[in-house]
This record gives sequence, structure tokens and C-alpha cells, in this order.
Amino acid sequence: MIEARHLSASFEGVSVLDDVNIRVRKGTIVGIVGVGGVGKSVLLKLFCGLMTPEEGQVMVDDVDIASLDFDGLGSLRQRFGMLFQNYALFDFMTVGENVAFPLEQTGDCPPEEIQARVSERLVDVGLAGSEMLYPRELSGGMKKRVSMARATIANARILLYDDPSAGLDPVTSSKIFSLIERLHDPNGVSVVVSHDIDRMIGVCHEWILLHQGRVWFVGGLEAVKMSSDPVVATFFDTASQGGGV
Amino acid sequence: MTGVMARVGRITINTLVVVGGMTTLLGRILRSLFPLRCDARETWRAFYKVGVKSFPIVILTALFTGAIMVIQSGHYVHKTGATSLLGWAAGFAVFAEIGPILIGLMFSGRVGANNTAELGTMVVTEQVDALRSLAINPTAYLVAPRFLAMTVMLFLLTAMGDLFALFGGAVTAKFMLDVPVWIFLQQVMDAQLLDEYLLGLVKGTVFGMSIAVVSCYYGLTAQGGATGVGRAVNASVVAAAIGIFVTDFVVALMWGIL
Amino acid sequence: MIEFRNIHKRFGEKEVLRGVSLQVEKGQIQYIIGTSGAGKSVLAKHLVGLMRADSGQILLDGEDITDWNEQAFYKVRRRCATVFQHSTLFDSMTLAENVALPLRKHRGLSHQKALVRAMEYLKQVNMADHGHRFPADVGDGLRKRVAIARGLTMEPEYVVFDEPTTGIDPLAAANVDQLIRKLSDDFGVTSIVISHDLRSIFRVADRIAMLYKGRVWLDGTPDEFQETTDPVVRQFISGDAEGPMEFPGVRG
Amino acid sequence: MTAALAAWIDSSVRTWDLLRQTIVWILRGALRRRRRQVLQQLYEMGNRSVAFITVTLGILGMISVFQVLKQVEKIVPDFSMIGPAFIQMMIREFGPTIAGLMIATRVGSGIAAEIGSMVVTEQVDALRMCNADPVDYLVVPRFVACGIQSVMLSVYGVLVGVLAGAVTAYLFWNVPFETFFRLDLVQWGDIASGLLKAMCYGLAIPVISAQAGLETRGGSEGVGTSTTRAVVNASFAVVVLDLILSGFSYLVLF
Repeated sequence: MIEARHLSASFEGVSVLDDVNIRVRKGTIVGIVGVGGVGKSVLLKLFCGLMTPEEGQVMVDDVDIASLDFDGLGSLRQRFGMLFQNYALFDFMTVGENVAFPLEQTGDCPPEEIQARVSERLVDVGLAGSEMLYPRELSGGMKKRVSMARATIANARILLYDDPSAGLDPVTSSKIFSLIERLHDPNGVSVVVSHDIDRMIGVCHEWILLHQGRVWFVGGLEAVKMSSDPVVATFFDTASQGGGV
Repeated sequence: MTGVMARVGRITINTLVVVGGMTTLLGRILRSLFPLRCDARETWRAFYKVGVKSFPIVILTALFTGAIMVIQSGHYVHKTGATSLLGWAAGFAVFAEIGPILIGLMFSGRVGANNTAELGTMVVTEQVDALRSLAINPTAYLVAPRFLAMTVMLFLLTAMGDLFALFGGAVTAKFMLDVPVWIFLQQVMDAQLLDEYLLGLVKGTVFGMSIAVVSCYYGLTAQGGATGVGRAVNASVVAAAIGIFVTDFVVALMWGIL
Repeated sequence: MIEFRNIHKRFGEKEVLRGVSLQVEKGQIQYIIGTSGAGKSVLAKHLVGLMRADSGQILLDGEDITDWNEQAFYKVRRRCATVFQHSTLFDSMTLAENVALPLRKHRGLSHQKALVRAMEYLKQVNMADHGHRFPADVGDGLRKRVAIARGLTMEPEYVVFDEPTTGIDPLAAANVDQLIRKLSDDFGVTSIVISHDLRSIFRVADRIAMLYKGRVWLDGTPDEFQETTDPVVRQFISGDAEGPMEFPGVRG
Repeated sequence: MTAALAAWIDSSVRTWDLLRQTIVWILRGALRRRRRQVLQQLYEMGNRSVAFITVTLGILGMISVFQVLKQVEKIVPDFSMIGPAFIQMMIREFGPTIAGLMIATRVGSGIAAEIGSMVVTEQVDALRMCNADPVDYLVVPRFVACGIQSVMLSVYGVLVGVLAGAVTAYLFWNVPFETFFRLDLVQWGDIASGLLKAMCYGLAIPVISAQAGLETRGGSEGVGTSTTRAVVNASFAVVVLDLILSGFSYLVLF
């Protein structure tokens, strides 16, 4: 589905990814964790072509996205839905206009159908009837859910989540992660970047640990438990040791 | 109708709140200047930053102002043939009026806006609260050094700027109106513009103070993350520009009375 | 000993604190937990005078400091250091100079002497070999430790931590928790820690107070929190999505 | 010093490229699609700047007349030529330039602050994810609106300045309004030069400010720095354009 080959990239002059190889298979929810924040967000932006790598390629459905022209990139992006860390809601639009925006841009959807899908999606994320509100009137958790509604309105098969539970308390975070699970498309892919390992454990099928810009560990939850690698052990132990019942 | 009245009421109240806030800030700055209680290292850093940042752009502006003034007064000379008046017209405009205003506006853009951005960022990332939690008075530590630096620097820049403007004017006079450079400068000297030159310097100093207070005020009252800082800078440069024109008017009136 | 008595605070028509009363014994690590927007940071800022209560009293070792002015609060802040969530270091100075600043301003040390003393404090948070670097080019976890070192330069009796482990990766968070524990055990420092990080709450806390709907919902030891039957606390502790907790609704 | 120069050249090349993109989008019919935003920007820029222009240009008019009359009083007590000369100078030079500087300050920093905060909150990335090009969606409406508003505000500014000048002349030296308001010195060249300046400022300012906004780097200081850069670059561009256009109109129009 998505494959990164020998990816290297830097952000504001600092090298962040160094020869990263990742394969994300169809139908899986992948959790990407690691020390520090910047490398992981850059990886998501490389996947959907918002950033270009210094070296290496990104293959989506076996097509190298660097080779796509303007229209090719356009159709590629329609297959992606992205939840940004800072919500990225357009503050000059209402909630309804925000969620409808991706559909309006594709232009092949009649207005009535757009409205129907928008209100249906808002019900899904538990914000029924909030079409006329403005982003500044919403709390952090609600903005996150509107952003998720917008990211998934076009039924994109590839969903990217950049630190979905950042700055949210445990209860709201759980709501967000249960939404991630519910909105996951069985023959698509969901990639979640986060620190919130306790919540991710119930949701992610596969794990990727990024450390010092390189892929340190790839595997399922059992592989994590059995792994002898000290970094993996300390990372997941410190994470899941205390906390919860 | 009541909507308009409410809006007018709200605008006046906001303006009064802002002007009030600035006056109290000025009071607190003066209290930490006499006796001098601001931090030596921070003051030196402020002087260095304000001076270095504003020097190139202000001098370039001054050069262009001189040139523009000569071109504009060139029309009268061209029509009336009274080349002798050229030096007086250009010199007067540069020293007393247009020089200080343009230099002040550039300074307000370059240093004032930067000052608001820096202080606004420190407020938004709670660095000012950190200063207070370390029992250090933010006005004495952050604001007073910048006030000093900006006032002294704009005074110096206006003094130098006027000379550069004359130089720009002389070159343009030679190039555009074939008035030899030394004749142009001679005319400026003959017009006894010392009075205007001093007026320009007084204006420069007062502009420096008003830009410092305005930019520090909007910096310290920034709220709401990165977007809040952007809004604060926008409001600061606007208020600083109004401040320049209002103080220009007050100084010119007072100067007229003396 | 720190005591809050019936503190009220509102911002516009949103009442954040509706009568909070809390006692923090000397030498303890008191955690204040609750959902985001429950007023945890607001309460802490009252202690050091960064915010003034609408009504109620604050007592520091029996002395009523509620209505003191900014000047008077400088004395309080020498005894109560604050470490903010974004570890507010000054970007224009190196890490060592950041720690040296309070020493220079309060101990009257020259710039050089202050830097030497600063290295000792950096050693305490094992950041001694990063002294020359600037805040911008070190990670969040390291910046947090320097912020703690800077707070310690005033030899405070009390330290307020505002969400020390939020937004940093689990390794750095565990490090900060150890440091908080060490301060209390080795130096007898009383700490108030504001957090909604379930992991560090149960790893470090001596006592916990939960803020909900503007009041102290439950104040007790970690064990009391584990065994409580109160549905609201149960939901927060287990962190599952369904449950009786309502959320601060739409603002304005 | 050379590093600063290289950075300046590099940023002006990017600014020219943004101008090219904006014009390409306009030619591809962006105006029809962005009508709502253009109107909104027109209202936004105009509404917020009118009071500002009134105060600044008004005071400029008062001060200039006050100073000039005080000087002329010493040399030749004949005030008849002051009005027309002042009006010509306002139309040709002071009106558009000072109004341009005010627009650079007010509108320029506003554009950079708005676009800068949209970059920092990743709204621009979200736009690109939905295949909406930020230049088409954000820059074109502001470019067109500022071009129109700048000309209108300059004309308004000249009126306010001249009126304020006339009142000052009447109050302090009771120069009757009829002698002040004579347009015999004003020629078509002056009006053309003034309008040309206003339009050039109006088109340069939004491009320079939008460029500064789009180049915003992350972090909370990002937006502050780019807003500052916008004000400085836009104001400096006004002064440079003023010099070029004054020289051009002096050599060509006479």
C-alpha cells in the first residue's frame, strides 16, 4: 500500500530521517512511536507529498509519487485523509464548511449530497448539529473531532493521524482513538503517530519505533513484548508500567 | 442607530484602555530608569540589536528621501528657474518634516515591529511569567533597556539620516538638474536651517520614545499563541504610525510656540 | 505548609474555580489532576501571584498572602519556584546562562561566578555537559530538566510543576518523574505537580487531589484513588471514553 | 553584509515568482471563483484603514502647511501660491506615498500575520491536501483587493490632506479657502504620476507581504518575524518605487 525506500529528510536544516525503509500493508493500523516529535510528523508529510525527501522514494500503490505531475498529485491526495497536529481548521469558515471543503474541491458531488454526508459524518464523531459553529468556539477535543470528520469525509482509504491525542486528557484521548478504530477502512491503511502508548495498545496492529532518525523496530504487539532490544524494552516498559488499573 | 453608538462607544473605550495602558507602562519604565536599575547585559544587547538592525535600512531610506525631495522640488525650479531656492526647499523638507517622519516609519517597521514580535513571543511562551516567577521585574529587565536603546538610536539615526539625505539630494541634483554638488550644499548652508535640523532631532527622539512604548505595550499584551503574536505586531505598527504623526503634530506646535 | 481556602475564579462568564480548598503538608508531593480546562494551572498560578483570586484565601506557612501586591509576591516567589509546561527558557542565552540569571540577579554574583555556580545545579539534573548549548537545539525533555535546575537556584522550599510530563516522550517523562521524587526525598522540597499523565501520577504522587467542575472532587492517597467507588474518578483513572464525566461545553 | 544582500536578492526572486504565479492564476479565471473572497478582502482592507488614513494624512496635511507657511512668512509674505503648490505636491507625491506607506504598515502586516498564522496552524497544508493552491486561494483575492483599495485610499488621503491643509491655512494665517483651493498648477501629468504610484504600491505590497507570510517558519516566533519582515520589505518597496516613479515621471512626463 505505502512503501518508503531509503528515505532521508531534514526539517529546518536538521537531519530528521536517515535511510528509513517502511512497508505498510493494506488493512492494518500502524502506530509510529519514538523519542522526540519532529521526525515522525515529517514522515507523514512525506507519505502524502506535502514534503519532498532529500533521498529515497515514497511508493503509494506501487507508484512513485515524485514522478506524478500536478494532476497526478491531485488525484493521489484525494486518496489521503490527514489529521494535523494543530487541528488546521480554517478559522474563517464554519464547522460545516470546513468538513465540506474536501468534497467541494473535488467538484463531482452535488451540494445536497455534500450537506447530507457532512451532517452524517458530524453525527459519527459525536458533534451532531454543530455545522454553524466557528472553530474558535470549540474546545480542544471538539476541534480534534471536527478535523477528523474533515479528514475522513471523502472516504479516503489512507488515513494519517499526526499526534491525535496531543494535549488532550485521558478520557477525550480514548474517544479519539476509538474513533480512529471505527473510521479505519478494512482495505485501506491508518497510520498513527503519537506518544500516548497506553491508548495505542488497544488500537494499533503494527508498531514502528523511530529512534535517532532510523527505524529501530518493526512488528506486532507480541514481538514488542518478546523483543530483547534494550531501547524497545525501556521505551514500551516505561510507557506501560504505571498508569491505569 | 444604537449599533453605531455601541461601536463608537466600544472604540473609544478600547482607545482609552490602550492609551491608559501605555502611560502606566511609561511610568513604570521611567521609575526603573531613575535611578538606573536595568540589567547591564540586556541593555548592551538591546543597543546592539536596535542599532545593527536599523542602520542599513534607515540610511538607505534617508538617501532615497533626499533624492525624492530634490526631484519634487525640481519641478518648481524647472518652471520658475529659481535654482537658488532648490537647496532651501530640499533641505528644509528633509530636516524638519519628511526626513524624521520617513526615518521614524522605517525605524518603527524594522525595530518596533521586531520588538513587539520578540516580547509577544516571550509572553505567549510564558517566558515573561517565568521571569516574574524568578522574582525578576520584567519591566526593568526587558522593557527599560529597549526603551533606552530605541530612544538614543533613533536620535542618532535621525542626525546621520539627515546628512545622508542631503548627500542623496546633492547627487540627484547633479544628475537630474545639473546643479553642481557644492553649489547645492552651499545653498543648504545659506538657508540657515540649523533651527529645522534641531527640530528634526527633537522629533527623532520623541518618535523613538513613542515607538518604544507602543511596541513594548503591544508585545506585553499579546495573547493566543502564534496567531496572537501576528495580530499584536499588526496592531503595534499601526499604533506606532499614528503615534509618529500625532507626536509630530504636538512637537511642531510646541516648537512654534517657543 | 500551603493552604487554599474556598478559592473562586472566573474568566468572563466561565467560572473555572468554584470554591477550591486544599492543604499541602511540608515535604510532600501533592498531585493536582483533572481534565484539561478544569483549572489546575489556574490554581497553581494563584500561589505565586501570577493570578489573583476573586474570593477566598491562600496561606503560606500560616501567613495570609491573598492580597499581597506584585512587590510582596517577589518574596513569596523566592520560596516557591515554578516550572512551566513549555519550560520557558530564554532563547537568546545559553542553557548555563539561563540557570545563572537568577543567581546573578539575587545573589549579586558576577557573570563568571554565577556561571560556575550554575554548573553545579546543572550537574544535579545531569545536564552539566550541555551548558554551552542554546535552548533551541536541545530536545523538550532536556529543556525541562534545565528549567527545573533554574528553579532550584533560588533554594526554594516549595516547587510548582505545571504539567511537567505533557508533550514529551515517555523516556524523558520518566526522567522528570525521578527528579521530582529525588527533590522530595533528598532535599525535603514540597512539590505541587499539575498533570493529567496517569503514568507519572501513580509512579510519584504522595497525595492526589482531583479537580472537577471547579471543586476538589476527591483528595487522598494513591491507594484511596485506586479503590474509590466514585464513578467520575473511576472513569478518569481508567481513562475509558464512556462514563458520567461531562466536558466543559462550547465556550461563549 | 554580503550574506544579508544574498538573502535579500534570493527573497526578491521568490517574490517575483509569486507575482508571476498570481498573475497566471488570475489569467486562468481565478477572479470568477474567488469573487466572494475579493469582496470580503476589499471590505476588510478598506474598513480597517479608513480611520487610520484619515488621522495620518490629515495630520500630514496640517503639519506640512503649518511648516511651509511659517518658513514662507520669513521670506515673502505672499501666501497666494501656497494652496495650489501644496495641492499639486499632495496629488503628485505626498498623498500616494504616505498613503502607500500607511497601507504597507496596516494592510501589509495584516496579510503577513493572517497567512503566517495559517501556515503555523498547518491550514495551508490542509488547503494543499484538498488540492486548493494557496496562491490561488489566499494570494489572488488579497492582491486584487489591495490594488483597488490602494488607489481609492490614496485619492481619499489626498482629499483629507488638502482639506486639513486648507483649514490650517485658514485658522493660523486666515488664507481664504478660494485662494487655497485653486487647481491651476495641477496638470494631467501630476494626476497620472500620483495614480500610477498608488497602483504600483497597491500591487507590490500584497505580493511582498503574502510572500513573507507563506515563508513563515514554525514556532511561536515565526509569525512575529514574518509580520515584521513584511512591514519592512513593503515599506522599503514603497520608498524605492517612489524614487523610480518620481524619476520616471520627471524625465518622461515633462
